[in-house]
Amino acid sequence: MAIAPLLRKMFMVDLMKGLNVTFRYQDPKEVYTEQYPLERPVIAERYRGLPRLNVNPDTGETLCIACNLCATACPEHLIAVGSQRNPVTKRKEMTTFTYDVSRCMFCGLCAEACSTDCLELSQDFEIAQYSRDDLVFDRERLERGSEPTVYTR
Amino acid sequence: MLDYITSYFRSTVTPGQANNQFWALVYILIVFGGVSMIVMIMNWAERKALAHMQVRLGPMRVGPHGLLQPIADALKLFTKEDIMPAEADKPIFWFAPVWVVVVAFTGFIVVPFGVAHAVTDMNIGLLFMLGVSSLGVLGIVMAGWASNSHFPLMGSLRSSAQMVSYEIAMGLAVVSAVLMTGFLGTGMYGIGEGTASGTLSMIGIVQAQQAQHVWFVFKFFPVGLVAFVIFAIAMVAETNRTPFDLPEAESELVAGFHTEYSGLRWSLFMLGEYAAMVAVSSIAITLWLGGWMRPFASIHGPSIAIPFFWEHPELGVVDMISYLVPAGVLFLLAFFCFFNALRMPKHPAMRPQVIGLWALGVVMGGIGLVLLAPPVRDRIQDIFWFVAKIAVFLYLYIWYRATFPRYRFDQLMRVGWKVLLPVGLGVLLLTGLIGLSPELVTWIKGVMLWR
Amino acid sequence: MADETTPKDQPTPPQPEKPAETPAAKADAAAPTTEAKLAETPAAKADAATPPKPAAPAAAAAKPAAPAKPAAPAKPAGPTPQPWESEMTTTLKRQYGSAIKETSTYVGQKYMVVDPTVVDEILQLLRDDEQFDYLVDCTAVHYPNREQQFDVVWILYSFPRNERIRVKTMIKEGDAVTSATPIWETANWLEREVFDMFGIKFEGHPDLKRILLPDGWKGHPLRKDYGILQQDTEWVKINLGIESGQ
Amino acid sequence: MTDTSKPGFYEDAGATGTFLDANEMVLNMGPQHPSTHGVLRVILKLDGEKVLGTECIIGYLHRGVEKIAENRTYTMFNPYVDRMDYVASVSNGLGYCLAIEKLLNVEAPPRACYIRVILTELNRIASHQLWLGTHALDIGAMTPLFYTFRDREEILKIFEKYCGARLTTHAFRIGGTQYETYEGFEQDVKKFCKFVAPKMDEYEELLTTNRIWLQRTKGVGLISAEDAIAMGVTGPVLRASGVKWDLRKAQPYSLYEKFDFEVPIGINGDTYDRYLVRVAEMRQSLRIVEQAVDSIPEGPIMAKVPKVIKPPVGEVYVSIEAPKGELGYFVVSDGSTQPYRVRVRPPSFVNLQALDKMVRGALVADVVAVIGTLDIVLGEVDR
Repeated sequence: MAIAPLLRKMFMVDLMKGLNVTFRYQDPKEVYTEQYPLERPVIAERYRGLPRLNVNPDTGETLCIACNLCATACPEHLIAVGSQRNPVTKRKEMTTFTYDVSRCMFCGLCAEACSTDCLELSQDFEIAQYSRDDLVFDRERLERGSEPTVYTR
Repeated sequence: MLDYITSYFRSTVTPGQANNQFWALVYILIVFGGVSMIVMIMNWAERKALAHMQVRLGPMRVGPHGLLQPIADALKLFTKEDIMPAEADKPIFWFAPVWVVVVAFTGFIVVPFGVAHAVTDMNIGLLFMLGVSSLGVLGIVMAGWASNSHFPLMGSLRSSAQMVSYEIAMGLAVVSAVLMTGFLGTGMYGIGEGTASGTLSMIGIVQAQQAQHVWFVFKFFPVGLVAFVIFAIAMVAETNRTPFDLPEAESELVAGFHTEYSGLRWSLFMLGEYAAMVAVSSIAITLWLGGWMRPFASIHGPSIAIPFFWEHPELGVVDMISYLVPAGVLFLLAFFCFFNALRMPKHPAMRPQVIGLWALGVVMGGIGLVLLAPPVRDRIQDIFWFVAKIAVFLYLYIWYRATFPRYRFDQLMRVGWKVLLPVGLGVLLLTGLIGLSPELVTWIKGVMLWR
Repeated sequence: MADETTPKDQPTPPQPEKPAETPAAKADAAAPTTEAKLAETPAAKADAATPPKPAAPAAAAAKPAAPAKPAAPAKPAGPTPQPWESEMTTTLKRQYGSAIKETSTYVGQKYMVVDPTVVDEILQLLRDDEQFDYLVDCTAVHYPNREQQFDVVWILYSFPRNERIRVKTMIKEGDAVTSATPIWETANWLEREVFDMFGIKFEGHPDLKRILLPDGWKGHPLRKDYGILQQDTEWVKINLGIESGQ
Repeated sequence: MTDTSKPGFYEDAGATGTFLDANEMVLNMGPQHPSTHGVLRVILKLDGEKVLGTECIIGYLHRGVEKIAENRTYTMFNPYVDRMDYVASVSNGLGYCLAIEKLLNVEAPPRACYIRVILTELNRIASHQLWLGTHALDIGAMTPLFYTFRDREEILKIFEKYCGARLTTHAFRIGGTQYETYEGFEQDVKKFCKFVAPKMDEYEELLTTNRIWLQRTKGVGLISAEDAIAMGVTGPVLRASGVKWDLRKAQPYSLYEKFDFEVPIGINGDTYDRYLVRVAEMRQSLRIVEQAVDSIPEGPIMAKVPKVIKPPVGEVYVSIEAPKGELGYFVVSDGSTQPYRVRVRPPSFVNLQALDKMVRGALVADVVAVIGTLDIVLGEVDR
């Protein structure tokens, strides 16, 4: 038997190597934890989070043209667009918009289908609610968009 | 009555030896409280150290840096619903955790935190300690059996097999150390004049190391070291800690013998386990690491005298410095508190925590100042060094836990029986041979002359 | 969960009708061309156009001379199954004759349609003599409007040849197929899954029981007559103690 | 549920013929168990600690993905495949897109292929990292888990930046990819490669030579090459048995033939070899990623695919080398907008079948190690 492996085994070099790694990592600089409510995570620009209906920032009118593409594209069929033809402009106008976030899997197909960039998945990821009903978003809630959680003591 | 109480102040032996029941009781309470305190601190330290080794932060919210986490957990466990399985063997199920805790704490009767700082000193102290600490397995087997469930049963069976096999290796290593107490003479290879009989008294063992001017871990180098390593491995196995945590192997047996336990009962198991860790660590410290002695206890340096502060003509400057270490450590802790308080996140929600940390720092500093006072300082020395050594051991436990995978049952047995046991026997034999070498030499000479 | 938030029904047509248009309607258009091409397998073609049978323009690609029937307007012609002749197929055909109903390739993927009576022999032969040592998958497809309702498909791969073929057979409802478990151990669970999902029995399977669904479940979900929202409400009620959510 | 207490549930119930023989114990592991990786339920028949036989009960996570597919259009079904093997969702998506592309007879443009390769290989690293962490945790080493998760996080960040989701990415579309690379994608990927290579050494330092790790993994869960092939086992499990077979080499897809990488293989087919193979695969994946990101071509990212996907009638089987093994999609089209049948050939499902063979005669602790080493994801097993 070769002497070097025997010695290595006797002095537990293999175990020491592991101990060394864990010891080194005690440096507080290595800590990877994000203290979440205190430190906000960086959310990517393309993040697919809470849905939002965009409004025209100048006029406050919705951008939705009630084309129903999002509802058609949705694999879970969780979008329902109610529309009405405006007798004056002869255009379809969105009246109601329901989005059931509880069933949403955030695939982004609806936002891709939207022809006016109205429906969009925003960067808001804090969508926990106390009941399932609260997760069925209506038009008003969707237009309000992201509501960052405020933590109070 | 008062005389009875105060008479002990003049005594230099343990209350048990002084036959002073009152102080024995006080000591018991102090030891119980102290060990519980250590367990709590260990609980916090384990989480923090483990977390940092695993690039995490660990508890951060309950108190500054999670310092109050053990208390919060204890509260949680006390108030949790106490579940007893319907099919459990109820008396035994109830008794098992109590047994584990009682046994774990009983051993501390003979642990010498200082020359006079033990509840009592038995002439068979070591034997008592080993015997009591190995009784803990009984509680585990009871728990596993009484749960009437497969996972606990397997855990407890593993536990009993494991403890029995590691007891033997442990015993051999211990006997080697006990033999060393009999070989007088000083220094690493100081081979004594004559074969004084050794001692099993815990205080006696430390005193032997004091007299021989060597920690037994270095005696007959490397025999003592090997014996110590055997004990160090066996004691990890004995306390069911990683990498020998098979009885509670989380990933295989869910939680092993305490799968069915919850709330207070479960916390008793934890308390027992951690207390047992402290107990076996103190055996190791007593036997090999010089007990309450500070490192390099035989070096005193030139003698020095500072009025009102240092009036020990028999002790030197090195002693003085070492006497300042306890206070220094507390000042260091206080400094860490202040430093971390400054580094805490600047957030209104963190304000109470920052204040708490400052307060803790102040308390630490205050204790440090108290420890500087000569009467306190002189009396706290032994305890401080002993506890410091325990802390090192506990850190090792945490460190192992962070690093090592778990042995498999058969491999564990193999390590116990095929590695530790033969090595232990060899060490025992070597200790005897080296220790008796003068006699052997004379004997051989005699034999040859007689021819 | 109830669907009250999406009152609009999904745009998909009701399930069972869907496959109806495919095989029955289009088979006639495509059959003659294949017939001319593959003299061996006229019978198989005529009654059921299981093998990937493109719409009419595809036939044109297969046989340029044939009068192309304009079908779906402006739709690019899809690929068609091409006959596949090789040493292996000729050996097999010589040995089994008309039991090998078709050997073709479709977009470069080889497959053969065989008679259910000889399928186990052919699988055995493919493994032993032709080195198809790895059963990739065993699955089934349900065609409710066909007389032989089920396609059972074995996908084989050969490590030495780096080649993949599919063996297909068509069986009637209630018919059993011989299990491939003695040939490839991996067939065990795969066949159990086919049994679970389609109710196709495999003769000689060591332990043919449901695998993904609970044992007492009624119905076989991947059959076309098992709707997507349908579930075994009775089972749910007994075992989970809740009213079915659907 | 299976009634396991029925006499004769196990074929070899012992010499006495009664099920409750005094020497045997039936241990129900899971579905709630720390190391069955989800909701796998394994019923072990034990003689002391020795395993006499196992019975896997699966289906607790069955969602009927194949049935859903028949009721969704081709495009709509794409996000669902991410939910099968949720730790390697990019690979799932790639396999599905390739299958439909084959059915449509289109090919993704080179740039899309390169993006696909980069993401898939990153996903392979992420999947293996998750495997390594959990596998080590099963064997008792808790620390590698945190290191691997930390490093996996960097991959997930790249995913998040690229396609907006971390786990169930839905990154690819039929015909290419939906998203153009974001600003700084290449730098991010390169930075990651630089960052993770030394970290892999660290995992190895903790485990590869550690005697306890060696004892726990060497000779455990042995499966020979013949058995592995007969069991249909694929991926690293097959390669660890010494079969040099990787679909990326054997039948290259998505321009894998352009990249230079090796297929690591093991010798013994034990848990340790599987560990080594996977660690080596991570490094090879890094190599591929580095090559791909260096030579990523310009061009379109989407082939010409109609808005409404209506493949011609036909059926195809397309498989890719997912991190767990061969992931195949058998798609039957009837010419409509919805697939007539989508069959997923899940590597985990087939690999799990080998569990019984691998643990017979081993100890309970080995069962955990073998479940870990098979690298199953219950989402994919049950679908």
